[in-house]
Parts: sequence; structure tokens; C-alpha cells
Amino acid sequence: MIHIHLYGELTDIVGKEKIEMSTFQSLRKCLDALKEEFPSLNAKVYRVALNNEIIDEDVQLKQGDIIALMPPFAGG
Amino acid sequence: MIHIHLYGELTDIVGKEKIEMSTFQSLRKCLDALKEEFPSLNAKVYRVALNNEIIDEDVQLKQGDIIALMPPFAGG
Amino acid sequence: MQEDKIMKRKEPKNIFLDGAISPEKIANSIAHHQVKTNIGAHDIFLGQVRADKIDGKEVKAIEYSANIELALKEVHEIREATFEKFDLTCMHIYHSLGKVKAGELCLFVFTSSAHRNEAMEACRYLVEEIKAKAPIFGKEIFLDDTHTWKVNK
Amino acid sequence: MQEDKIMKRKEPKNIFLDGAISPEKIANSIAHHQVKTNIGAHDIFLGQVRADKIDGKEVKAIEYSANIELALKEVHEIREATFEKFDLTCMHIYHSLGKVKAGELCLFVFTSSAHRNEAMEACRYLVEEIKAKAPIFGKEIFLDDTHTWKVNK
Repeated sequence: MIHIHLYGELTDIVGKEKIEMSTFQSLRKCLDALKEEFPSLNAKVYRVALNNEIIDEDVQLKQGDIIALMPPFAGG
Repeated sequence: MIHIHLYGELTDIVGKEKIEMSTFQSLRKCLDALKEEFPSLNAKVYRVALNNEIIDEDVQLKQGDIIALMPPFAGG
Repeated sequence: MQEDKIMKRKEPKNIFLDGAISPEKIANSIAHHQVKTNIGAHDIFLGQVRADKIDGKEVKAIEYSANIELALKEVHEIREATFEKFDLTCMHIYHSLGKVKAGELCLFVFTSSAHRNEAMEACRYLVEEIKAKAPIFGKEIFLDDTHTWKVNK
Repeated sequence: MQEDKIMKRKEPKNIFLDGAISPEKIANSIAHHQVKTNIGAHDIFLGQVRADKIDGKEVKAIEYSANIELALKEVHEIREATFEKFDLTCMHIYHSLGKVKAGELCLFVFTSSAHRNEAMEACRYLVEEIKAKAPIFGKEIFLDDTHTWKVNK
């Protein structure tokens, strides 16, 4: 299982803060599967962190990985 | 009479915060008379205010004028 | 003392507080610095929740949430970088989680140095870095209990 | 409200306090701004008396004095210019007169605005202007009760 943690506005779209995905050949494939399930995600801007590291490129996933999807930061 | 108000380090030199001078043809002449009385003033940097206005040039003085001699500001 | 300082810097400190930051907390924090007589200047930045009007609806509170673990890691790195860049005696950073009402404080950044330039430059740098890099999110709750999501300018 | 603000700006406000500025005063001042829900950012600068060592002697306190009337006039002008230059909700300036011990606070500058940039730029501007233009003097008193005169860098 891959754990997806959602933040901010994205929790409104997905309806919860954490979901699990079984697709984990690669980060991109996993996110594509998520967007197929929640098409509104396609219109959203977000940053991705894999196991607490912000990540830009595609990588292979492994069992238990945690992917965080974070909309623009709004601290302060 | 011309009232001279001294501030900061200059009070150490003159020994008090306020003195009066009877020389008042002009600001420069008044200050020259003061420096004659307190020669240590010659080595000091200070700004001059006449009746609460910072002043750079020489002007005529009149009875009751207040001259403030202020060493470099050290607020904060 | 120096060793103590280095050790303290190594583990990420918590920055998150539940709810609004009180003026008393700020006063206490200031008072704690009065024993440090090498400090000449403090700069304090405070973020306060605005009752913004958005499409005719007024914000009554912001409910803050965060990717806490990543935020603490990012803020730790920001802290280290700030200590490298500026000659500071100390710095303190606090951010609210949960609901903060309009008019209440949600961010408290506090820098101290021997001289004003370092304290003020560092405070500015910290605020900008925290806003840009800390994954914190704000749900703006309107008077009618609907909501939108805060976007930083 | 607007008229009230304009009138307030016209007469020079007192900025001088007898002795050190207390952290409680700062907390009270912050708390008073919580009703102003158009504020999003505060910046506070605090000057603290350092126990500087000068020729082997340690400063235990600074005794502040000022050309009060001229200082209030200058600060009034600085205040007006700052309101012109920056979009501020409010600003507060306090400086100590008399003795302030090492570790205690002698200057409190407080700016508030809808957004951080204005609050922080204005605070910086105010501090620099006050240091440059307000005729305030500091007698640095050493532990042995001799003294020297503070010079700003």
C-alpha cells in the first residue's frame, strides 16, 4: 500500500486527509490513478513530498511509502 | 540674555545643563564667546538648534533666544 | 554554553501551538531575554488574522493545519540557515494550529542580536522563508460557517 | 474615525517614558490591536541596553536624556512622513528617559499594517530615522559608577 496524505484544499476534494492506493509502480502512475478517481485534482496546483522530502521528478515507489500532496502554503 | 542649553557630553564640559550668555550680536559670536570660556568645546562635534530649529548658518540673535548644543544623538 | 547551543540547534524544535498566540506569551518571551545582556536589539514579527471580505462574506477565523513533520524539518533548516547568515543571539518561531479568530495572533517570529541590523534583517528573512517553505494551510471560515482556503500573496 | 485619525496626527504625541519599558506594556499594546481586524501584520523593534565592555569596564546602565521638545517635534515629523510613505494602520513609538539597566528595554517601535511588507519596511524606517534625528543622549554608567557617553554606530 502507498499512503497518500492530503492537505488544505485537497482534503475538500478527496473528502478525507488520508487515503491508500495500491498502484505503486511509480510516483507518476500512482498520482495518475488518484487523479482518475478524483478528477478535480487535475485543476489544482500542489507540491509533492515523498517520505517527507519534497520531490519534483518521477521515482519508483515501494510498499509503505508516504506521499504528501500539498497545495500552496499559507502560513502566517 | 541668550539661554544656552547643553546636552549629553557637553554638560560634563560646561558643568551644567543651562547657562546664559550676554553676547548676542550673532549666533557665531555667541558660540565663540562660549568656546573661549570652555575651550574643551573646540574639540567636540555638536549640532545647534535655535529656538527648537536645527540651524547650520550664522544668524542674528535676539533677547531671550534659546540655543541648544547637542552632541551626536544616541537614542535607542 | 556554546556546546549547549550547538546541541539545541541539532534537533528540530516544535513551533506549533494550539490556537491563538497570546500577548502574554510574547511578554514572557521578551522578559526571558533580559538576562542576556549582550543583546542590543530585538525584532518581533506578528501575524494577525484579518477579517477579510471575500465575495461579500467576512472571515471570522482561520483554522490552521500543517504537514507537521515536514514543516518542522523545513523550519529547522530555515533556522540553521538564518544562524549561518546573521549574527544572532537567539531566535524563536511559533505558529498556531487549529482555530484562530480574526484579530488574534497566528505567527510569532522573534530575533535578537547585539545590533539592530542583524536582528531586523534576520526577522525579515525568517518570515519570508517560513511563508514560502513551511507547509501550513489556512481554512478561512466565514461568518456563515462556509469556508475558503487562504492563499498567500 | 478618519477625522479622529487626522486630528490625532496633528499634535506631537509624547514618546518618553520614565525608566525601562516593561514587557507588560508591550503585551498590553499588542492586545489593544486585536479589535483592529484589518491588521494582518505587526512589526515590533525593541532596543535593549547592553552590558558593553569599554576599556575593561562594564556598562551597568544607561541614563537617557533628551532635548525633549525638539525630539517630540522631530519624531512627530518622522511619524507623519512614515504615514505618508507606508500604508499603515497604526504606529507607536516609546523611548526611555532616565536610568535603564543592562538587559532592560529603552526603545519600543510598533507598526501595524494589513500586510507584512509595509509593517516591516515602516518599522525599519522609523528606527533608522529616530536614531538619526531624535536628540536623545545616553550616559553609559559603569559598574564603578564612572561614565562615558554613548555613541550610535
